[in-house]
Amino acid sequence: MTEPYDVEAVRRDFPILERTVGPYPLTYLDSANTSQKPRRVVEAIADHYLVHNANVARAMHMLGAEATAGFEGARTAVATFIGAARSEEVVFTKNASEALNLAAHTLASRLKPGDEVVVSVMEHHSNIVPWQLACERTGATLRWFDVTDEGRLDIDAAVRDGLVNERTKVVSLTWVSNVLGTVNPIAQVAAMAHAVDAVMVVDASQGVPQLPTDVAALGCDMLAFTGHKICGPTGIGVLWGRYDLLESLPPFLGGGEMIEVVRMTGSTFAPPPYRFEAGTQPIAQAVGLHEAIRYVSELGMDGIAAHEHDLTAYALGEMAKVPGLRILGPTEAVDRGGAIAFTLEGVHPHDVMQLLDSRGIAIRGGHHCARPLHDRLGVQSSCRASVYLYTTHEEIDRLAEALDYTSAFFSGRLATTGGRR
Amino acid sequence: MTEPYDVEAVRRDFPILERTVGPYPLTYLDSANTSQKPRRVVEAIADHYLVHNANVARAMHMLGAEATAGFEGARTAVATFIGAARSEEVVFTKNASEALNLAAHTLASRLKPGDEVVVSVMEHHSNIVPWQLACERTGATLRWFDVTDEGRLDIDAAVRDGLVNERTKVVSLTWVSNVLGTVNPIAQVAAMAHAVDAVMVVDASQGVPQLPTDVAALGCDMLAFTGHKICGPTGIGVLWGRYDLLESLPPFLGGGEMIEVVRMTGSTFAPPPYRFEAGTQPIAQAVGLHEAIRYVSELGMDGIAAHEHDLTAYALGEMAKVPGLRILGPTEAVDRGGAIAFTLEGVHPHDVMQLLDSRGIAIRGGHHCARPLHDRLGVQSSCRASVYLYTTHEEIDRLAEALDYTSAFFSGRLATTGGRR
Amino acid sequence: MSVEQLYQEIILDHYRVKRNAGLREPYEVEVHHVNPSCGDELTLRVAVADGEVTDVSYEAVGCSISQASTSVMSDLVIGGSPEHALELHDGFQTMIQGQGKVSLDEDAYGDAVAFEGVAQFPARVKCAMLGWAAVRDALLRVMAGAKEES
Amino acid sequence: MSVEQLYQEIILDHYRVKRNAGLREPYEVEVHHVNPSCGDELTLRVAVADGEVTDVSYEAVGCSISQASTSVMSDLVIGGSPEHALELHDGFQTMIQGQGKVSLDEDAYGDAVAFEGVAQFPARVKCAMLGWAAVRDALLRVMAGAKEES
Ligand SMILES: Cc1ncc(COP(=O)(O)O)c(C=O)c1O
Ligand SMILES: Cc1ncc(COP(=O)(O)O)c(C=O)c1O
Repeated sequence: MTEPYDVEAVRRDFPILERTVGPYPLTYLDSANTSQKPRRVVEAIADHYLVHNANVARAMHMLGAEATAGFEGARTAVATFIGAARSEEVVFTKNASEALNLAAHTLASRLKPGDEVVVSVMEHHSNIVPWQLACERTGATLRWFDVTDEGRLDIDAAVRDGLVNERTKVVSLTWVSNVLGTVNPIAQVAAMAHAVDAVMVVDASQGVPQLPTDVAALGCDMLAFTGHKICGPTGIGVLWGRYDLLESLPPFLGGGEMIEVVRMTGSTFAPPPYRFEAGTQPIAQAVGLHEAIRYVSELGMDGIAAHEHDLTAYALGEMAKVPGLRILGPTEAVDRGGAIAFTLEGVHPHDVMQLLDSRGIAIRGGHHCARPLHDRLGVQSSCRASVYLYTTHEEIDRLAEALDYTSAFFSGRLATTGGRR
Repeated sequence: MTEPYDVEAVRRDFPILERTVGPYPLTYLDSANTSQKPRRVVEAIADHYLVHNANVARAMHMLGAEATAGFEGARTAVATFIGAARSEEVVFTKNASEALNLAAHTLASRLKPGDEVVVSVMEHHSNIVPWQLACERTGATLRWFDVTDEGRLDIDAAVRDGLVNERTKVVSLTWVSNVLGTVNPIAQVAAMAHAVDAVMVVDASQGVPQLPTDVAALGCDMLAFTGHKICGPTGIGVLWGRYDLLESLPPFLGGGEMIEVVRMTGSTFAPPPYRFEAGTQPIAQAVGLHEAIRYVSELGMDGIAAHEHDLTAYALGEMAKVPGLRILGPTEAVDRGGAIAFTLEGVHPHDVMQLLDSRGIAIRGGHHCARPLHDRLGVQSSCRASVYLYTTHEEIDRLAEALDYTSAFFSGRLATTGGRR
Repeated sequence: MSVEQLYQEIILDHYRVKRNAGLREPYEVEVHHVNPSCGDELTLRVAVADGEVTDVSYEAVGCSISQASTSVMSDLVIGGSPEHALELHDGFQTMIQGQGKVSLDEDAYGDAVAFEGVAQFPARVKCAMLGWAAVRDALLRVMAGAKEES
Repeated sequence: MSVEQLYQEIILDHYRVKRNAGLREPYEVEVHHVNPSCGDELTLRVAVADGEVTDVSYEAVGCSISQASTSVMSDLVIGGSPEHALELHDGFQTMIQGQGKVSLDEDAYGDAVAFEGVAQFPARVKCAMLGWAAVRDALLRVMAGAKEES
């Protein structure tokens, strides 16, 4: 970053941040759940619909050509953004979950009883359930990395137990945990996977929005992320895959333009990426994602990462001061993303959320689609505050203060009406 | 319709229709491919992103509640619009293709060798390939209805051949053909299917946008359609299913909120519709679809159907006058939707499209994702003009005149420069 | 609607000191209910003898609303007939889904009236219903003559 | 770019009267290419003897651009060496994908120069390439020593 990161300027791009909740300003700390959208992304989508809308590929007329240029331009932009070798390696999906299901479903064509698939206990359900379904269908076995008590991937235990071995066909791991914030050593695990000829899949849903991404440096074979967490629209996700790998895989969903020749007696299929894109694609959403990528690229992913790192360190410090607050995951901002899960003694996450919401602070409570991780950590659910490129230090202060208040409210230290609101 | 249908007023809602191509006004006759969007749909999407954006279900804070109300409100609106018994029967997907894949994939859990699945030769690839894949996986057999030379479903032949019989487990049929325009007798075929306890699936991608829809009157068990053909956004589709049927089916894609309890050793799944909705849903797209449904409902589906019928009859008449033009499908506007496929003697559809495009007229050329139907009709590809609620008689006149010109251009009756442009 | 109206003192009291908590013998039916969106879990037992609900006992992990609601429910249900309990369930459900437009009969519902504020918070409706849904399920099983665990 | 510049008279002439059309014997390799987005299909045969392409014959269903391009290609390729044909392919491909920024050497390309207008119509690039891609495929197979059908 050459210029200092100007978060106030950034915030002006997000009209929703001007909202208030009663007398309080909106404090949006739920960006790991979904990010807010800058005005220009919303305008790009509107412009597409009102000026260039048509179906793609199928249409040769002027609007069709414009819409196709918009859609395929987005593909090229995504490829460049994540360091893909060619744009045909970028498959559009509806979200990261579909991308991971696509990976699991097509890679399952290579699985048989005795084979093993390795995930980790810190995965989002979207990187667990598809592999469970694939293993169920094929008779392969699902195994997983454990985490240390600090919430890091337990590589030592994995090595000791021979977790990744000659039976391993796929390793699928999250880059950044959506609960613990942990940044996993993807290149190292990819090397373990490749040493036994396994395919390395990365769930980058929390990684791509927060960190500069280079699929070659990560050393993976497939990578999934989702548009709505990186200032883009809902309804679009991405599966990147090495071209030669994609080329070797069977189709996933059928229909529309994913075919070569359809006969009633059988069909043949188009080359990647089209083979995996059944039906009318999320065209306007691709255009919106393209604009989101332009937006974060102009801010600079390095600057965004530095801003988040700074905020995360500050938040970890301030939250540690709240009585009864326990942070799940690394308590230092080292190899750590901007999601901070925590529990507040004696107060259920629902109640924390509700109290915070009454002061305009939006966080998430529950198991954040990572129930096995909560089981492993011995908590039934947790709260999670998560920052993004528009978050300020002042918002962290408001969070810490409101957590103090919440703790007091439920412990009876405050009258239920009144108190230091 | 009490008021006369005011197409000029309707057109003012669609800014894109004011575009020009060189000296010509845009004449958009490719609505069966995708419809244009009224301004208010685009504004509803923008408003959602800029004012109410959050993830749904998972978030309890103010924005989360607003976004959830928007998303679930859309579900209720869809249910009402198609006459569903309850909103939990409405599953959101990314498009009609995913909806049909969902149906095929989950119903495949009941298929075994010897079982039969019945489609028709007039289906869109999206209602063929998913069933081919399901049959391949399960060993079931795919069979199909033929069409008569006029392009009607050949029910007589089907009855004669015992097409639907005690081995039939699923019948999946398009309501309105996207090529021939044919409106199929769904209730009659559903009765045939139910007589042998088969599940009746309807591809209503071309039906719901054009005709008032009542799933009970259609007598089907599942019905699929897509948002972008009914003035809604890309990136959203719908699968409606009878609740008791949906409840009996296994999940499709895994991850996110489709679960009940996830353990590393196995998971249980949520009730419908959530069981089938993996990952972050097309939230803004649902809000946009809701607004689209409001829009067409305010115009009145009866009025829209009457307008289309009127235009189709007019177009069939005008096009019949073009030398060398052959209409595929019914030549009378009886049980017929607004898609008119045709060939022009001696001129390839690509060339027709290109010539028409140079005069601002957007039609589609190719096999319209219905290659088996083209095989059956003995043509390699065709052109298709399709009307919608904003189409005018004058646009049909322009089409007919441009087709005359095209025919002359390629037969050498015109000098390649000049002529009666 | 402020959060203080949601968290009535009665609710916080029940949350801090839960009535009838802990699993007890004897019982006819035990049920296990889950709220998947937040992971709340409830194991609940009912004992019925001579047309009377003689005990409701439970173990729960959950938020203040769900725990307090279960506590209040247990007080209301114990000592009445199963049919009366089902009626109470239906009335409570109608109120809680009524978006603030339905109120409860204070004589019949006692402390449960404090939950009328919850109806204004759609996201919390499931929390308030968890215990009621479980007791309904358990009683229906008893009435169907089944002695089973699920 | 007007449509009349796309449909040069030369292109329409080749479309109306195709050179070297119809499948002929003898041949070394036959290939079948498809453009899935429009369904255009091309079966093409090449005969090579003593380092010379002695025949290119084909049967095609397709638009004016694809048919004329195949016709022009066959005239250019017959009588030259396979290597020369591959060079012509590469030059033509560079031009047609060049969005109007690349032009062809008129001496080497003859009638094919008329396709420069197609480069302005991205949707038609695949049409113009169909025959060229097929002949390249076929010649590479001949050069790899394979006598096969595909
Ligand atoms: C009859 C029919 N079925 C299915 C589809 C597929 O819809 P989508 O492309 O939105 O998945 C279409 C349109 O493309 C269609 O016309
Ligand atoms: C780590 C991780 N993986 C996968 C997902 C799923 O993304 P989506 O809901 O967009 O499919 C999420 C977010 O919800 C996530 O945080």
